[in-house]
Amino acid sequence: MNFFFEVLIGGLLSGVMYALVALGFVLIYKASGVFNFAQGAMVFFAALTCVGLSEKFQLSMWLAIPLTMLVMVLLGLAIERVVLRPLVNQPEITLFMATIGLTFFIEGLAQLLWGSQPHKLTLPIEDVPIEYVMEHYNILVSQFDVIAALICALLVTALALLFSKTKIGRALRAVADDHQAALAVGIPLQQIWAIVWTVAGFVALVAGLLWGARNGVQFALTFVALKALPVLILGGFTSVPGAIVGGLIIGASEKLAEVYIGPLVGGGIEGWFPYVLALLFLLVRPEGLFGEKIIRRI
Amino acid sequence: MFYREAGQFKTSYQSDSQIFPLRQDRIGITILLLLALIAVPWLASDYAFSAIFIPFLIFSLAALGLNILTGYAGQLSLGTAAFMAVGAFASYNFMLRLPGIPVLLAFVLGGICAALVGIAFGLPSLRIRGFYLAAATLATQFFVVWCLTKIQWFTNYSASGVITAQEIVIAGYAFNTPLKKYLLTLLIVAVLALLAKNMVRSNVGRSWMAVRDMDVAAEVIGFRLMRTKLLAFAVSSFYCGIAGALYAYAYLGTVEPEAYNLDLSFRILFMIIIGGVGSILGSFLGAAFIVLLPVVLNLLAHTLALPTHVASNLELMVFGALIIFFLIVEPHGLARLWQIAKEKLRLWPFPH
Amino acid sequence: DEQFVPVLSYRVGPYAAGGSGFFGGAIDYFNLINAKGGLNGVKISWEECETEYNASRGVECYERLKKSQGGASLVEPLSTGIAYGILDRVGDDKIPMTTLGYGRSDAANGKVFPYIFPLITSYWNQAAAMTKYLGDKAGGLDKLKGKKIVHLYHDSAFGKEPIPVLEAQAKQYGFELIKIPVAHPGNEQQSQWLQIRQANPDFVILWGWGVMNAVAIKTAQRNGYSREKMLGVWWAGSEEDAVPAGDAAKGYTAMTFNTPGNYPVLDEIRSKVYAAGKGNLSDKARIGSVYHMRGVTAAILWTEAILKAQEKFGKGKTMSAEQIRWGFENLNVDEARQKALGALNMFPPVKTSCEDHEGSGAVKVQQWTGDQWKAITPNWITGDKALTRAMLEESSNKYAAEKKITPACLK
Amino acid sequence: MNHNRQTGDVILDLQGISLAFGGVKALTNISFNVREHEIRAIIGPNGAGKSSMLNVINGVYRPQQGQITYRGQVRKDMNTYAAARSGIARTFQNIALFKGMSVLDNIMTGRNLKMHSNFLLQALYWGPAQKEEIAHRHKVEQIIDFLEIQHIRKTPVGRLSYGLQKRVELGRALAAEPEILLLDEPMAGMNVEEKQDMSRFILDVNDQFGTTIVLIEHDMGVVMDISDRVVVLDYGKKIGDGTPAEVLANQEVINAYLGVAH
Amino acid sequence: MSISALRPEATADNPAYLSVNNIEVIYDHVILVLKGISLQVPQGKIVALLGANGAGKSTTLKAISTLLKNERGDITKGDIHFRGERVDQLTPNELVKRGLSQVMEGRHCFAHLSVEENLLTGAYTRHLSRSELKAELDKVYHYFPRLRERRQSLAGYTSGGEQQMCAIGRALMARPSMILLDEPSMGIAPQLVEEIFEIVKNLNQQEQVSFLLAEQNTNIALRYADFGYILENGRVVMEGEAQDLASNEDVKEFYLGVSGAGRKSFRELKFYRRRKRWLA
Ligand SMILES: Nc1ncnc2c1ncn2[C@@H]1O[C@H](COP(=O)(O)OP(=O)(O)OP(=O)(O)O)[C@@H](O)[C@H]1O
Ligand SMILES: Nc1ncnc2c1ncn2[C@@H]1O[C@H](COP(=O)(O)OP(=O)(O)OP(=O)(O)O)[C@@H](O)[C@H]1O
Ligand SMILES: [Mg+2]
Ligand SMILES: [Mg+2]
Repeated sequence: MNFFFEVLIGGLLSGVMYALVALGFVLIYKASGVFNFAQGAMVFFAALTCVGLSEKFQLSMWLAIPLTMLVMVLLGLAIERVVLRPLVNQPEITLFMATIGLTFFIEGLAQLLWGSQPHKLTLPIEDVPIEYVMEHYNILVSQFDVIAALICALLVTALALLFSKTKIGRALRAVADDHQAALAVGIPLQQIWAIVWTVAGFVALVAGLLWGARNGVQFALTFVALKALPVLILGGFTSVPGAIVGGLIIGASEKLAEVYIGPLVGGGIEGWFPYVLALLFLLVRPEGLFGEKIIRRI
Repeated sequence: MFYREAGQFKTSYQSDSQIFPLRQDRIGITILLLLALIAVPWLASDYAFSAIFIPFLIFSLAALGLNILTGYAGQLSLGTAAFMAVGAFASYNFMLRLPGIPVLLAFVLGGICAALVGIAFGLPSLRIRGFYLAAATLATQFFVVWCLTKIQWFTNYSASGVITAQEIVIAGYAFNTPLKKYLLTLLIVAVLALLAKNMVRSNVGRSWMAVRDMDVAAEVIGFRLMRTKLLAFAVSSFYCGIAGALYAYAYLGTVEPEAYNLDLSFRILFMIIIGGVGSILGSFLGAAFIVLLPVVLNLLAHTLALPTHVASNLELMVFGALIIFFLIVEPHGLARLWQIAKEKLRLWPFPH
Repeated sequence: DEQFVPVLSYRVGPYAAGGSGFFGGAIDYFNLINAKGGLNGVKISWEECETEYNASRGVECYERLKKSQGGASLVEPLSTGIAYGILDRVGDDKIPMTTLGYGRSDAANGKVFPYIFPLITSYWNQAAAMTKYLGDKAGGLDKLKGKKIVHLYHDSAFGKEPIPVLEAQAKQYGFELIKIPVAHPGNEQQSQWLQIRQANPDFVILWGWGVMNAVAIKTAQRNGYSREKMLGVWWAGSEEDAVPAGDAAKGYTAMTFNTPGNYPVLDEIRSKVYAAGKGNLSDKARIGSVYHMRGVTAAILWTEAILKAQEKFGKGKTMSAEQIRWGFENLNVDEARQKALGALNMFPPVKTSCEDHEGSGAVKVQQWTGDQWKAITPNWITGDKALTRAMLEESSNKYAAEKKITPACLK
Repeated sequence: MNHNRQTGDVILDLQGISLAFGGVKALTNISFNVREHEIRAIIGPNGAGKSSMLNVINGVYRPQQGQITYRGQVRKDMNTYAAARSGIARTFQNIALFKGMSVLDNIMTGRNLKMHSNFLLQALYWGPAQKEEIAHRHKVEQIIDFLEIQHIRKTPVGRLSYGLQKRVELGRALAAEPEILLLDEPMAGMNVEEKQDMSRFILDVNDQFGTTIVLIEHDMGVVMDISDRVVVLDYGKKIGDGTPAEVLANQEVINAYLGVAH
Repeated sequence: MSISALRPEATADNPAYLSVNNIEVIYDHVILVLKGISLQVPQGKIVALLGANGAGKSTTLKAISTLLKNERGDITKGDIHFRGERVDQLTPNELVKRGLSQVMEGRHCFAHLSVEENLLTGAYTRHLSRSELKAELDKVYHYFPRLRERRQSLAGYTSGGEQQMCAIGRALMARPSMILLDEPSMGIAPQLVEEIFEIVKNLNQQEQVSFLLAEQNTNIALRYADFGYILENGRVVMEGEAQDLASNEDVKEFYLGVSGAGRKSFRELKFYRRRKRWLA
């Protein structure tokens, strides 16, 4: 039974880490109806820039992080100016494709600037089991993951408030619905997008730092996006809380499945299990748990 | 004024519904086919066949398959490579387990297997749409590749998990040189492209497009969503399956399931988006673009004599930037660009 | 006169770090040879082509470069997918292909795969050597009885390749083999390591690739599993695998077919190549790193094959690929020769023949000290070669039957 | 009223239809019928439930209560496909054309139910498939002529102006040669001249093919002139039903809909 | 009387002045739609834009509000001035801030926002306090009581007419000094049409809002407008004071549906009208 809980808790905490990446997607999707494939690359770029800055110029992390944030702001502005602005009112798939182009660009840029070597990233949080829990319940809970979960919860709350309580939030949703109409009522699409991409950059930085500390800062950070996708579809592309809930569900069930079903079928099912789970789930709710209802009225 | 339709009156609907109603187009395509069949084999080198033309044709076919599903029927899919894998591994097993079976039949059977898998994974599309569906098709991608690595029967228990495609022999004639493989591929692709073109200009094609553009209205008009969508999945996967088989048989020779990974799916997706979503021609243009661009960039980078790691990363960046550039110039792809060029030519030298 | 070598490298993407190290090493060695006047006067020329570790692009690169500049002498794609993609082609084109430490293990049978050279060692021999090492560590192979060994592997053909060897040995020596796959790319392994913690094995074999390695080490730490008891494959034993894991990697052990350390040949590269501004690595500190040294090793074996061919077919002449193939098949880089090259003990002595395209099968174990690798087995170790030889025969003969090849040695 | 054709028996009968979306009652206990060959108008203020009514008739919405009798067959609700099969075609208030297809293709889709060759034959584009395609093309060209949209035949409909799109949509519905044609504000966004043409089309269809027409329209001139009977809805309830003259005189209708008497 | 003499001239003391000078619009690089359109809207006036389907009314409006770019349309010639400033290169947001907003054809409500949220987005460019916002909302609800009833529903689920009201209400929330209205009466019940035009008149008279409206309901448009332009095939073929237009024989015949013999029943027209147009 202990083992079960261990797996469950481990899964839930991993799920939070997935949710962190998924958040970036949600932000941009919500604000522009764009599925931002480049989110993974942004996570990588942010983490690498941060580490690169601190290694190359011998900066402390506390300096490197704000500097990186500055870089991410610039990146967000540039993306808005060069990529998104000319593509207003284009079909979703075109924008999606553009973000794939962006992915290549960012990946190339990151490695051009900082080289292709993996780096280590040490945050002042150690990745060890929490002793108290270990001793008293004999359940392994990683201290790092718990802190990550807290950070994530903080982000989610902030973003959820941003979306539901402010004028900007409403404007973002309007933009996602109809670019043309949003422009017609005077919503400054360019500013909005710049803001959103900057915030997404920030989320990417947070995700990059936490994932980077966990797995090392290397190209494979871009792959964490693959973990975020099932979370997204399960939680709904448009919902900030959905990302969290989806993350928890996916994280827990994927770990349980790997441990309890995996051995029966030869294992290694973590790659596809979350997708299949999310898919089955979608059959019941085609817009995910908390996604906006798909309106089809004629 | 080169491109004028003036003076070409259609006297019957039959002639108006030809594949290429304009004489210039008809002449153009004939010349192109003749070039491909006669001039290319004369002029091109083995390198061109085995590294450019063959993969170009195969990717075109896969892109065509995806275009049927995504471009025509509007179901965004990221599982193309999985269907290709099914086609390849099924063909391999048919050839292996039914000795003496004609190769082309094995390909077709492989394609049919892919179509069946396509139908199975297409079922969710009845409820799920858009990016939700796209993300869900990733399930296909990962699941199929996982199955092929896990179930050793598919790879005939080869220790390294790879299959080695059998030689292509048709009626005692072995297609064993790049040129012969090229010709075979060309023929298969040409025939399938023709069939696809026919499909999209008749009722099936219209049913796909109707479902793509507005499924509720399509239903009201009397298209059956389930049938239409599943047919699109089946046909598309069939095409991808054949492409996958050719990828193994006419191109790589020895393949592991991993060769049909997500990257490949994405490459095919780029092709149709760059080429033109919902355009047969676009599938070819897109494939050419994605096959040739890295080669050109690579050559360029080397003539510039940049340090290699800089060159490689720049290549990647330029590739990404070019994708964005083309989308901005023409979101509907190269095929649309070509069409606009034609329309301009029609007016030329007058501006409008 | 020049000897042309196509370089199918990858310097972008997830495996760029390894690619740039390996191919950087090879090119550094080429530059060194050329700086010293070439191979009996024959200079080496090369051209790079970016494959992105992608089979299709690799094939294009191969086809593009195989005929350029007088024809390719040999190829080495350092990618299983590309190696498979050009497996048939190199046979048709009669160009030897080396696959150092990857690819088909059974290609060591030169009668079936005359053009393929999995030089030094293959996965099967590695697996056998691992058992041998773990046995030694436990105090003898017989002490493995009742022990638990986890095989934590990349869930792909690569990770599954050693399973037949490990299973055979588990049966033979009576240890329990627990196989735990990790789905690609392996950036999350909590469930696997919880299982491992549960099983509490004596050793964990880490048969990983890419990001999976660093994550495994990290996750081992968080689950409180000793890194000393982890033994990685040589694709899980580079700086690129240990560094990102940070402090967690201290004490982690891995296989290698190079002995970490410094060698005269590396010094020469520093003094003759980098000093002249011709170094290929952008970061000089990486000279002598695992991948770099592996690249230098590869280049040494390639040039030795060319020299061997020159001995037979004419010194100071450009060799054809055919002739170089012969050179590969008759390699003999013994300790004396290594010493002459300034690479004594850098890699195991290699002696090939038609039956044995591998030429060695010996490996070492190294340990990460926190900032570098240190060899912890003084001598080269080999596992049960009789076992692997039998498997190799069986597998390659099956391939021959499928492809309708009559196994035979080429002249 | 000079009408060439006598209206016939009741072809479609709706009894006690109620439809609600969550709290919103779109339709409450509505009953009315449609006779063969007649032009039946539905009018009412915005949000009265007119479009919902059409959606119920052809099965897009399922009413919570009520029954539909179509040609003597009773059903609780329709489904869209069955409705299309049994000869009900329609146009939509918010244009629902297939945006990526040409005008010609759009109208051709209307004939889909009449095409029977299987998809393999279509892929080969050969024999019966080709013949069929061309035969239907003839029909469609007639409709195109009829609607005077020859010049835009090959234009993608996404590029057309609003009014032209409305016309294409009518063409698509006509192509199905329906028994009942449901038109949801077919003349919105047209000027008088165009409305005159459109009215003429509708009358001609009704005359020549005997098509029964159910029409929603806000232009009272048109409604009064061309319809045989009118139903008036308000807040989901039926407040009037009868000939145009009767409805026009109904005080409740004047209050709810017309405002000042016309 | 010469029509051009009637054309209102630009003067320095006429700031809210919109003038479109000889613009040419091409879609998709090849489809020439507007072939040199010029028109003026004086401050505080209502100007109607009339014309058959496909004449180019909506395109003209979109050109003015700079929404054209996003539909791959380009203004290749001519210029547009608003309050003496050239505006064809501005972003729509800047235009709205300067007081020009548009109600697009085909409603374009934000489907996933509730009706009230839709209205609130209309006030995006203004910085209003909560109570001011509420007052503005109430004003719109006062105009369109139906919207108040449906305020909580997602706009995507509301009826066609409700969406049209929502779109108009949304534009009003920006409190513009000039509104471009594209077919405001489309899909609106008759008595409400009158009301909408009354609202237009009210705003015009009380708050000096200028209007440029594309309208198919010529009758009512000319009744409320001060001035009218008639478009045909991308060209202005006729312009003049609204009353003059309304009494012009051709206009009567083609746009008002009354010929010499008075209004004809729709049923009585026996032929399609192979019309002879003013071909420019
Ligand atoms: N996005 C577009 N691409 C290409 N052509 C277009 C596009 N939008 C409109 N057109 C063409 O421009 C012309 C004018 O269209 P516009 O929408 O301005 O007409 P309109 O006067 O508003 O007509 P309606 O009364 O029907 O709304 C039409 O012929 C139409 O086909
Ligand atoms: N799918 C739906 N979900 C929720 N409410 C709906 C839905 N469909 C219609 N309604 C509501 O039902 C009522 C009737 O709508 P309907 O579209 O039938 O009106 P209508 O009479 O056609 O009005 P209009 O003349 O404005 O088009 C409206 O208040 C609308 O908001
Ligand atoms: Mg309605
Ligand atoms: Mg219009």
